[in-house]
This record gives sequence, C-alpha cells and structure tokens, in this order.
Amino acid sequence: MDEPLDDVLRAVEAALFAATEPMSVEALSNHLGGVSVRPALAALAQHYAGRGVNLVERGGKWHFQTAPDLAHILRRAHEEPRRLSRAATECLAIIAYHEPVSRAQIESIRGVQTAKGTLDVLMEAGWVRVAGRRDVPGRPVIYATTQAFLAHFGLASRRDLPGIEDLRAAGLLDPVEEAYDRAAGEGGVPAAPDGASDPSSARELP
Amino acid sequence: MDEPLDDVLRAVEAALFAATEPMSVEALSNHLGGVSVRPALAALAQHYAGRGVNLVERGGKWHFQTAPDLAHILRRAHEEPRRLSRAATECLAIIAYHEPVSRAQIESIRGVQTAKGTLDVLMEAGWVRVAGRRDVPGRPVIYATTQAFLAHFGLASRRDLPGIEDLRAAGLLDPVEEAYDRAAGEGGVPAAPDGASDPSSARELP
Amino acid sequence: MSEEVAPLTGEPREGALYLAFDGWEGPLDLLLDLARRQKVDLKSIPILDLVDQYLAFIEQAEALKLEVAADYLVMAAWLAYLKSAMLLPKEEQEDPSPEELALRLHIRLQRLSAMREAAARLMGRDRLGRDVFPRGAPEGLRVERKADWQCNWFDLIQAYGQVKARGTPVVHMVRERMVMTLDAALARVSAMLGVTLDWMELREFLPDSAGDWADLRLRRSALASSFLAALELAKQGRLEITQEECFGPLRLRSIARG
Repeated sequence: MDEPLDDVLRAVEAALFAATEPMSVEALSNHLGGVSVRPALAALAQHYAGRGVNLVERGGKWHFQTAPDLAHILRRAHEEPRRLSRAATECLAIIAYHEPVSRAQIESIRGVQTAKGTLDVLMEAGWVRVAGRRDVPGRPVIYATTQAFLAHFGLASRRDLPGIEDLRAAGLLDPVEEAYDRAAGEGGVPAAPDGASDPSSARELP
Repeated sequence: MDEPLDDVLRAVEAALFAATEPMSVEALSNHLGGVSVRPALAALAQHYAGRGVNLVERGGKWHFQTAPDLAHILRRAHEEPRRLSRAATECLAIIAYHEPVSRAQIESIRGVQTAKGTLDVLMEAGWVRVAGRRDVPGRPVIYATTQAFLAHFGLASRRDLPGIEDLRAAGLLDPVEEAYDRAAGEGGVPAAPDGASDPSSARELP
Repeated sequence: MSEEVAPLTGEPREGALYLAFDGWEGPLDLLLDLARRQKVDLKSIPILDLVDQYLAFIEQAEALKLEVAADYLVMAAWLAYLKSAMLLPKEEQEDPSPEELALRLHIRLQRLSAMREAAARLMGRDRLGRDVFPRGAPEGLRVERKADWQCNWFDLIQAYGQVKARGTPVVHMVRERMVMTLDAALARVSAMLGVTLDWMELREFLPDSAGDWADLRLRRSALASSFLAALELAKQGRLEITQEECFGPLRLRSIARG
C-alpha cells in the first residue's frame, strides 16, 4: 500500500463512501465518466476484507458496511444502576417462594394489582422467566426464577431461602403495631401515648 | 496490511465510519469501553492519507471524509451548498480571526452596519455561536466559531486559519487603538489622546 | 476585484434615480476599492489622491441625480474636512492632526483588506459538503441505556416478610391490664375524705407505690380514675377542689355536712 494508488480506485473508494445508497457497477462507472470500475471494486473489496469496514456487494450493488464481527460497536449498552421498586421486589420475593406462580396468584398474595411493567423489569433484570402455562382455564402464564437470580443473591438453590419460621424469628413477619410496641418498650418511651389511646381504659368509664 | 489488524484499530475504524458526527478522542474511547484510541487514530490517519477517503482531525474531533482532489468527481452527485453573501463571508472571517467579538467590533472593522440576518445565517449554518457577553457597559453579546466551522473549512484548529500568524504579527488583529499606537510610534506621528476622532466611523462625525 | 470601479447603476424611483451601491459594503469598502485600483501597497497610498477620488465619485453620482446613501455622504463630508485640514499650514492645524487621522484611516483600510482576503482564502478551502464529503449513509452509533437493577438479599427477604404479614388476617386481642376502676376510686376517695378535714393533694389518695402499684401504667390509671372520682364527689357537693396555678397540685377537702 506504499505505492501511489490508482486514480480509479481512489475515485471508486470515495464515491462509494460518499454515496447515500448502495451503487451498481453501472451507476459507479457512469458517475466516473465511463471508466471500468470492476478491477477497482475487486481490489478495494480485498483491501477492506480484514478491516473494521468492509466493501460488500448485495444484489449487484456495492456499499461499505461495518465488519459483521464489530456490529456490537454500533450499539453500545450503557448500564445505569437502578434500585428495584418496592412492588418489583415483592413480586420477585413471591415468585421465589411460590414458583411457579401466575400473575393472578402474585396479585392475590400481594393483595394489589401488579403492573405489567413490574414483571417486565424482573425479566429484563434476568431474574424471572416465563416457565410455561398452567393447565387451567385461561391457561395463564406462570413465572419462575432463573439461575441468574440464584447467582445474584448467592443462593445454591431455592432451598436456601429462609423458611417462614426463620422470618418469624427475625421479626420479619410481625405486624407493624407489635413491632412498634416492642420498640417503644425497649426504648423506654413513656407509656402515655399508648395508654391514652388504649381502648380498654376508655371502655371502663361510665 | 496483510497481517491481521489490531482490534482497537478495527474498532476505531468501524466506529468512525459509522458515526454520524465527528467524534472526540474521549467520546470514541468511551464508546469503545475506555480503551486508548490515540495510537489507532494516528495509524489510521497515516493509512488513509493517500487514499480516496482520509481520516482528519477538526477541532479535536475526528472524521472520515473524501480526499480533496476528488472534489470534481464527487461534486456532480452532490448539490452545491448555498453561497454566502459577501457580508456574511466577511463577518465569518472577522469572527474567526478575532473571536470572541461583539457585533460593534465587527461593524467597526467593516465600516458598515451588519444586517440582523447576516449573523443569523452564520448561526443557522452552525459555524458561529453566541459565546457569552462581554463584561463592559451594555454587556454586548460576543460571537465565536464552532467545531462545525473548523470541520467545514477543513481546519484542525483556529491556528490553521490561513495567514493568521502573519496578520497577528502585522498587528492587524489588534484593536484599532493598539495598531494605531504602534504605527504612530513607528511613523513618528504623535499618539492620539483618545479615539474621539476615529475617522470613517460615521457615527462619530459631526 | 475588477480593474475599474464598478459603474454606477441606478433604477428610477419616484422621479429620481436611486443609486444602488451594490458593489460596495459601505463607504469604507468603496474607499478600499478605490485604493486597490492604485495598485500600490495600502500603507503607502497618498491619502489626498484617495480623498479626491472618493469625492469625485460622489460628485459624479450627484451629477447624475442619483440618490446617495447617507453614510457615503457622511464619509464624503469627513474626507473633505480631512483634505482641508491637510492643506492648512502645520501651525494652524487642529488637534488631532490630519496626519493622525490619515494614519487611522490607513489602518482601518488595511484591517478591512486583511479580513476581505482572509474571507476569500477561507471560502476557497476544501469545504465539507462542497469539495470533500462525509460518509453518505453512516450507520450511526447508538448508545442504549440499560438499567442495572439493584436489589439485595435483605430487601428481598424483608419484602416477603411484609407481604406475608400483610396477607395474614389480623386478629385484634385486647390485652388484659390492671386498672383502677372509677368505682374503686370513688370508694377509696370517699373513705379517705371521711377521716380528715384538711386539704389533701390528689396524689395522696393514690395507693403506695409497692407491689402491683409500682406499675407506672396502673398508677396513671389510678390517678385518672381518682381525678374523675373527685369531680364526681364535687358534683355531689361532698368535697371542694382547688388549684392555685395552672398545672399546680390539685387539692381536695371534704365539705363538712351541717
């Protein structure tokens, strides 16, 4: 490539580069004043074969395109950390404990409707997959967790999920009020607000 | 060029071919996952130097473009861009060589008022931008050229503006007063007390 | 730039001819054009010759009954002044001197000339989109923003715990707790009032803080019930209550029955 390049080759290279559409041999030749462009096309195709850009023929028309193995360069993924929403976290937990579950089951456990996007997020994160359809009327889609889910949460298997008793022992199943009472007792909070609203004392008044 | 090309070089080549806008070293590097791209840019620029397509740097951004000597072949296929008026070309030159400049400064050099549309045309072309306001009474808007200006006129940087060094050395880019003081010093003409009687600036005449 | 100064052209407008100075961008430009015709270095142009040429040009336009734009006339007037000043003997010249004014004019012409040449050289470069071309159909680079979802082990387990807690039917059980009923308080206050005629503070009616009565909640209950009992007895006319200041101690005294 050190010797000066042939003018036709340079012209063909530039014309194809600047063209807004793939060009046929005839169109190229006409554009360059009727010269024969085939040898230049062949030489260029060979020159660009191993490069980041290739010269290719498609349906009799020539154009430059990104080398197929570099196609990923055209699309760069930029990852942004985002916290999973409360709803999505609950769905994920329910799926993990009850899988495979349908959306209706998830909703019945959560007690609220689940937005379509919530499950999409979990699938996008790669933690939940569609595990088929349940063989009941309506054949609802059922969901299950994935290998990536186990990997992300450091679980060898779903059996490693803490059982209900573990959750209870950790206080995670306590109703909110009891948790408050205990916190109030431990912290030495004066009993006044509690006693004041205690229904039992009110009932004994005449 | 027969041995396999370096991956980074191929990736840079592909990215710059595919990019719709000139890319800075930082943008390229980010797009390619943080690799160092300068060596590849230098190698590519050298490789493409004699070809029909060249890799060029304009205002810190890189892009491929067709070789200038092939203009006659390619022009046929492309519409000639709209011609600029003489007023617009002069304004553009004054902004480029003096930037940042206010409209009053442009007018003082040209000795004539600048129509509102003239600067608009330059800004619409993307060659001129508002570069803030000068910190003097009235806070006039000041103008400067853009990266697109450098790209359009094939300038790597403002230092490449034709003849800018000679003009600077001759004092022709200095404010009138400085140029006058210098010329007066050389020519033995007594220095003016102030600019009150600056000629040809119509507004200052009785 | 043509050798000759562009001919005066005009078109009829309301009886007069309107001078379209299309060839020049203002009076300074016309002066520069006239200077250039002299084909000498701008620095060494004899200013008097230039002034004469400019004035002759304007006179010619006026002779043709062309309307000359005001700024060209203002320049003509200024140049005429400059010329007359230059013709005066040195000692009669005013300040600033005509040489000084002429030098300034020279500098301005040079600067304009420099920018005119620079503009021409700029326009003559290989321009993108006219002489050199970018890729006609670039594929374009896209950046896809992808969320990297964050959720940790504790969030997950806690969420499940709360779902379970929320889903379990809540049974409300009223806890049994010790209280002093109003009846008990009435009996206790009445009995204690019977044994003394002195003022007693309300707190003195409470049982000693020992055993069950050490419980803060029970003591509060006793205090509240005793207070209500005192109000009830006052209503019945069996005792009187006094409080000397806000939030001060409440004191009770039996009303002796006649």
